[in-house]
Amino acid sequence: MRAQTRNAVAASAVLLALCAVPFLAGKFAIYLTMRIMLLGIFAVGYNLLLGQTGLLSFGHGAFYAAGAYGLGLFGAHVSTHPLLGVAAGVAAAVLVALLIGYLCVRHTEIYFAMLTLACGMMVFSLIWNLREITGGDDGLIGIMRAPVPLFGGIKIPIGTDGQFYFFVLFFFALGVWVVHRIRQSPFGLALAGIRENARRSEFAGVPVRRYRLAVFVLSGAFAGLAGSLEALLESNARPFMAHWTHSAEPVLVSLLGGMSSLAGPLVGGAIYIAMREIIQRFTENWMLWFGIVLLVIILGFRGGVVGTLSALFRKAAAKGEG
Amino acid sequence: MQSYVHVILAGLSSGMFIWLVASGLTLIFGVLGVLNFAHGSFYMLGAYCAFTVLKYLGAGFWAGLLLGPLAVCAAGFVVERFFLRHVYRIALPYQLLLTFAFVLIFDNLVKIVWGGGALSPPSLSFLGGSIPILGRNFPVYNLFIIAVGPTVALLLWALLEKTWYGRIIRASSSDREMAASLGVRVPALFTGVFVFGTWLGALGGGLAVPYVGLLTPGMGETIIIEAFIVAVIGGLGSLKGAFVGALVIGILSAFGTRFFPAFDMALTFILMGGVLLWRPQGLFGATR
Amino acid sequence: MGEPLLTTQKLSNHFGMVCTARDLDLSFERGVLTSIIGPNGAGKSTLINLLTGHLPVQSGTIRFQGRDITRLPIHKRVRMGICRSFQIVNVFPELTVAQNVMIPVLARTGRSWRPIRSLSRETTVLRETEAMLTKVGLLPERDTPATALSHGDLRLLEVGVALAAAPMLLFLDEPTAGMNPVERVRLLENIRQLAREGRTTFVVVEHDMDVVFSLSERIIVLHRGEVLCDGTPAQVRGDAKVREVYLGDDVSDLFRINEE
Amino acid sequence: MEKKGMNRRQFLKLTGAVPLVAAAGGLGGGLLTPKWVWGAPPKVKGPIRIGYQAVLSGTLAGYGEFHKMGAVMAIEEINAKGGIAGQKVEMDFRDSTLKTDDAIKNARYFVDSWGADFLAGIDSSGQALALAPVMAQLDRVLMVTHGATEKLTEEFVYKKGVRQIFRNCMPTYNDGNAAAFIAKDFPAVKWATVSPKYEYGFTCWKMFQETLTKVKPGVSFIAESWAPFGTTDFRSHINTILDAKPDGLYSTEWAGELISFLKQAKEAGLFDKVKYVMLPVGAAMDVLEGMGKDMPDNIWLSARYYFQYPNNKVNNDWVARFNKRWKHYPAYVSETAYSAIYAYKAAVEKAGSKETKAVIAALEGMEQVCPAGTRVFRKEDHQAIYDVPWGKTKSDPKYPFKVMGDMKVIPANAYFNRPPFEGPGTVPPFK
Repeated sequence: MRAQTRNAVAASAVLLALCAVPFLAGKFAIYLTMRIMLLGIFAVGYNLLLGQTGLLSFGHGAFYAAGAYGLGLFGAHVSTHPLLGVAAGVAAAVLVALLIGYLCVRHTEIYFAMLTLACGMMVFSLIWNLREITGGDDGLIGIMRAPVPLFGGIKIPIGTDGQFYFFVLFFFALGVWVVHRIRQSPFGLALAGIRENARRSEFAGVPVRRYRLAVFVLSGAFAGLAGSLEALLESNARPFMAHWTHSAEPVLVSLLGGMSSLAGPLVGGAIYIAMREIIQRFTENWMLWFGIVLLVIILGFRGGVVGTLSALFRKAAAKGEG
Repeated sequence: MQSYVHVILAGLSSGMFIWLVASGLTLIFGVLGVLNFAHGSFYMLGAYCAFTVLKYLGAGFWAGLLLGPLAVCAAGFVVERFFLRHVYRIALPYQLLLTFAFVLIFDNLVKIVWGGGALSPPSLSFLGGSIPILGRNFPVYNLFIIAVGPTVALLLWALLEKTWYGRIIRASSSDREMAASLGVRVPALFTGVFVFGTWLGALGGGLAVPYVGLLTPGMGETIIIEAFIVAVIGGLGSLKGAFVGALVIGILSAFGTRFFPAFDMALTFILMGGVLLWRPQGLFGATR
Repeated sequence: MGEPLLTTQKLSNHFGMVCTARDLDLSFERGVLTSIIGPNGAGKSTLINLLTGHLPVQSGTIRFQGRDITRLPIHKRVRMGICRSFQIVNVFPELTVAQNVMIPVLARTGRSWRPIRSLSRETTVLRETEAMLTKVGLLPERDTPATALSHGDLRLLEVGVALAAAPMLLFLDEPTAGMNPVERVRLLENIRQLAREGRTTFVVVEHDMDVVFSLSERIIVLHRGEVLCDGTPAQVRGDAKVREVYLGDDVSDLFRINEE
Repeated sequence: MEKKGMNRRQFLKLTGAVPLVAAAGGLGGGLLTPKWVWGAPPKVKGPIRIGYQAVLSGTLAGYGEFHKMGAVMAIEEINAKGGIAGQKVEMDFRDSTLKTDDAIKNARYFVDSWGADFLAGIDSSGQALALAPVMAQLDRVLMVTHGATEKLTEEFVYKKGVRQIFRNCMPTYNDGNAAAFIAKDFPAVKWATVSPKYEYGFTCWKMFQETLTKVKPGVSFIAESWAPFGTTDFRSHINTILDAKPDGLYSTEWAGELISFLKQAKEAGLFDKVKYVMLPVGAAMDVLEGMGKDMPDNIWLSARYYFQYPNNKVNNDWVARFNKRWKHYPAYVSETAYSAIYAYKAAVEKAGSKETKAVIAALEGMEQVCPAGTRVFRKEDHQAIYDVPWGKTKSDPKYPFKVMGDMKVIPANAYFNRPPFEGPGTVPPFK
C-alpha cells in the first residue's frame, strides 16, 4: 500500500509540475514540453508493443501520419471541431493499423520489423503520390485550432500555445493513465506472457495472434492520437510523418529511457528532445555529439536510463536496509 | 528491343552495385548476428577515402580503390572492438541503436573533415566513356560494375567454401559455443569478419565514386536501406540470397522506373513486403 | 468408460523421409491415466505435438469429445480442454510464479481481454491462482521470478501452468526429467492425487520405467511411428515385441534429451 | 500480490520524470527573458538579432554552408561599419535539416527563446509553406532565401494575408515561365523532362508546359520521368528520355542529384541525341564546380543568381570580396543570404524601428540594390522582383568550370505571375 501511495504522490507531482509549466516557463519551454508530451504519447503507446509484447515495429510513423492526415482532412471537409478531429485522426490510425497489423502479426522478430517497415513506407509513398488529397510532399498546411465547443454553448479556445498546452496535457495524462492501467491489467499480463513465451501463451489458451493484432492497433491508436495533436500544434500534416526515420523515433526513445517501465519512454523522449536542443545551442555539429551521447547511454545505461537508475536505487535501498 | 536491353543493363549494373554493399552487410549478419546500420557509413567513408587518395594525393582510381577501403577498415575495427562487442548479447533493437549512433557520428565527421558540399570526382580516363550497345551508348564503367559483382560473389564463395578460414567462419556462425570449444578464438574471428565486411562496404563506396559521380555526407543512408531490403529479400545472412535479391531489385526497379513510374518509390518495399508475406525467411534464408 | 475423450484416425506425419507417425488410430478414455513410452525417435513427442496442435497434421483426423479438431489452432484446443506441459521447461521466464499461473487462469475465465481493470481486483483469479500454487506446492515462491527458481521447482511450475488451464485432457511430456528423487516423488504424488480427483485425464510420456509402471493404468508403446503395444502395465510387461525393441536398444538412450 | 515490487519500480519511473520536466522548464526560463517586447521604444534598441536556418546536415549540407558564408559576410561588413541603425547585429545559425518540424522548432526557438528580431533562410518549399502560419503566430518577419514555391507568396502572403513572410530569391516563375520564354526561340517542338518527384518538380514542369504552349503553339510534351528525392542512379530515367526521342529536355533536378544526372546522361550519350537542354537551376555554383570541365557545352542554364550577372561594379566587387573572404565563388544562396541581411538593415533604418509591423511596412515596395541587381519587394505578395540571366554553357580559361555564354535576360516583370494570381492576365505572357 505504501508503495502505491508513493506512486500516486509522484504521479500527482509530475502532473502538477506539468500544469505549472505554462505559468512559470517561457514560451519556447512550453512549446518544447508540448513536443515532449506528444513524443511521450507516441512512445508510451508504442512501448506497449515493444516493451510489453516484445514486437519491434518500424512502421508506426504510418499511424502517426494517419492521425495527422485524418484530422487535417476531417477539418478541411467535415468539421473543425478539435475533439471530433482528434477522434477522426485516431479512427484513421486504427483503420490503417488494422489493415497493416492483419498482414504483419503473423511474423515476429526481425521479419515483423521489416514487414512493418515495408508497410509504413508504402503508406509514405501513398501519401506522397496522392497529391490531390494529401497535398503531396507539401502536405496539408494551415490546419486550424478552432475552439472546443462544450455543452451549453461554452467554447474553450485553444488558439494560443498557452491554451493548447492544456489540450495536449489532457490527452497526455489520459494516455499515460490508460497505458498505466493496461500494464497492470489482465490484458497487460497476457501481453507480457506473449513477450516472454509466445508458444506457451498459446498453450495457456491465449490466442496470440489476435492479441498481437489488438496491441498493434492499440499502439497505432496512440500514434494516431499523437499525430493528430501534432497536426493541431504545428498546423500541418506531412508525408515524412510516415517515413521510417520517424517510425524509428519511439524505438529510440524507448531504448533510451528503458522499455521495461512505464516512465522509460517518457523519460527517453524528454532526454531525446532536451538533449538535442541543448546540444544545438552549443554546436552546429549536433549529430556528432548526439551520437556520442547515444553511445554513452547505450553502453553505460543497460536497460535504459530509467531501468539503470531504478536498479541503482533499489541496490542502495537494499544496502540501507541491510 | 534496344529499350529493353538497356533497361536490363541499367538494372544489372544497379543491382550489382547494391550487391557490393549488401554483401558485407549480409556477411556480418550471417556470422555475428548483428544488423549493422552503420554499414552505409562505411560505404560513405570508403567513397570519401578513395576520393581523397584519387584526387588530393593524385594517386589515381586504382590506388584509391585499394587504399581507401583499407583505411576504412580501421574504423570498422574500432566500432567492433570497442563498442559493438558489448552488445552482442543484448536485444536486436540495441544493436540497431548503437550502429545508428555511429551513422550520426560518421555523417557529421565526414562533414567536418571534407565539408558539407557535394564532392564530384573528375571523369575517369581509363574505364571512362561508353560503348554503343544496339545503337545506344552504355558506360564502360557500368559494364565494369556488372563484372565486379559476380567476381566478388565468386571470391566470397571460394573464401567461405574452399578455405580453412571459411570453414571456421561457417562453423562459428552456426554454433559459437561449439567453435569456441574447438579452440577458435571467436572474439578475434568476429572482429576479423566485421572488418572484412567493413572492407566490402567501403569497396562499394570506392566503386561508387565514378558510378554515382557524387559524394555527399549522408550518401550512405539511401544505400543502406536498399541493401537492407536486398538482404531481407534474399534471406538474412544468406550471401547467395543477397546476390539474387540484388539482381531482382536492380532489374525490377529499372523496369518499374521505366514502365510503372507511379510506383517507383514504393516498388522495393512492395517487393520486400510480398516476399516476407510469402516466405518470411526470404528467398534463400534458412527456415526457422 | 463411455465415450472416449479423444480419438485419432489414420494420423500420420513425416519429416522428410522419416516417418514419425503412421496411421495411428488411438483413443483416450476419460479418467484413465495413460503413459506413452517407446525408444528414442519412436514418435512420442510428435504424437503429443500433433494432438495439441504444436505440429500441423499432415493426414488423418483428431476428434475431441466427438468434435473434429484436426485443424483447430492451439489456443482453441486449450479452451476446449486439451493442454500439455513441455519436456524442456517452457514457462514465462521473467514473470513471477504467480503471474505464470495466472495467465492460463485469465485466459480460461475469459478475463485476459480486460485492458483497464487492475489485476489486483480480479479476486476470483487471484484465489484460483493461489489454490493452484498450493496444489503444486509453490505458494511460498509466488513472487519469485521464474528464472530464479530451482530446476525442480521449475518443473513443478511447468506442470502448474499446464494444470491452470483446467484441462480435461493433459499431456505431460517427461514431467520428471532432471528432477532429484525427492522432487520426483512429490510430483508423482501430485499427479496421482489430481488424477484421482477426476477432473483431469493425464497422458504422460516418460522414460523412467519405474514411474511408468507405478503410475499408469494403461501404457501405449510406440516404435517408429507405430503402436507396438497398447494395454495394461501387466500386458505390456509381458509383451514379446516390446521386450525385443527395448533389449535391442541402448538403455541410456532412453534418458537422452531429444528435441523439444 | 506482486504489487509491492511493481509499485516501487513504478515510483522510481515517475520520480525519474520530474527533474526532466524541470530541466525542460529551465531551458526556456533563463534564456528567454524578452527584453524589448513590451512597448517598443521609438528608437531602435540593440542588439539586432537575426535567426538564420538552412540545411547543414545530410546530402544537401553544402547549401547551408553557402548560406552561412553570405550571411556571415554581410554581418561582418555591417558590424564593421557600425551595425544597423547604430546597433550591433547578432546571428544564430541553426541546422534546419530538411524536416518540417525541425524548421518550426528552430523558428520558435529563435523568436521565443533566443529573442530574434528577424528570421531568414529556409531551403525546402515544404518548410517554407509550413512556417507561414507559424510566422503569423510568432509575428516576426521571415525572409525566405531559397525555398522557391510560388504558393508561399501567392497563397499565404497574398490570399491568406500572412504579411510576415518575404522572399528575396527567385521563385518558380524563372524555372517555369522564363524557361518557356527562352525555349520558344528554339526549333524544338517535342519536349520531355526528368525532374524531381515532388511539388517543386511538378509545378515547374506544369508552368513550363502552360507558358510554352501559349507562346509557341504546336509544341508537344511527350515524356516525363520523375526521380524521387535521393535518387543516385538516373539510368532508367535516361532510358525513358532516350526512348521518347524528344527535341528538347527540361529538367529541374538540382544540387547533387543534378550532377549525378548530368554525368550519367553524358555517359549515355543523351546530349548527343537531345540538342536543346534546359536546366533552370543548372547554373548553381555547386553544380558548375561539381561538373567542372565535364559539363557538356551548349546547355541552357539559369539560377536564382549567377555570379557574372549583372556585370556591374556592385556585383563584381562583391564577388571579389566573397572570393577573398571564403576562397569560393558565391553560390546563389550566398547572395540571397547576404542580401537578406542587408534588406533588414535597409528596412530597419528606413522604419527607424525593428518592430515587425514597421519593418513590414518598410520592406513593402522597398527597392534594394544588391549584388544580384536591384530588387523590388512587391507590395502585394512580398516577392522580390529582380532579373536573372539564362545562358549556354561554354568554356572559359579563367575558370576551372564552364560558364554562361550567350546570356539572355528576360525582364522579371514579363514572366512573374501577377496579383491577384487568378483569372485572366495574371500569368504570362502579358500584353
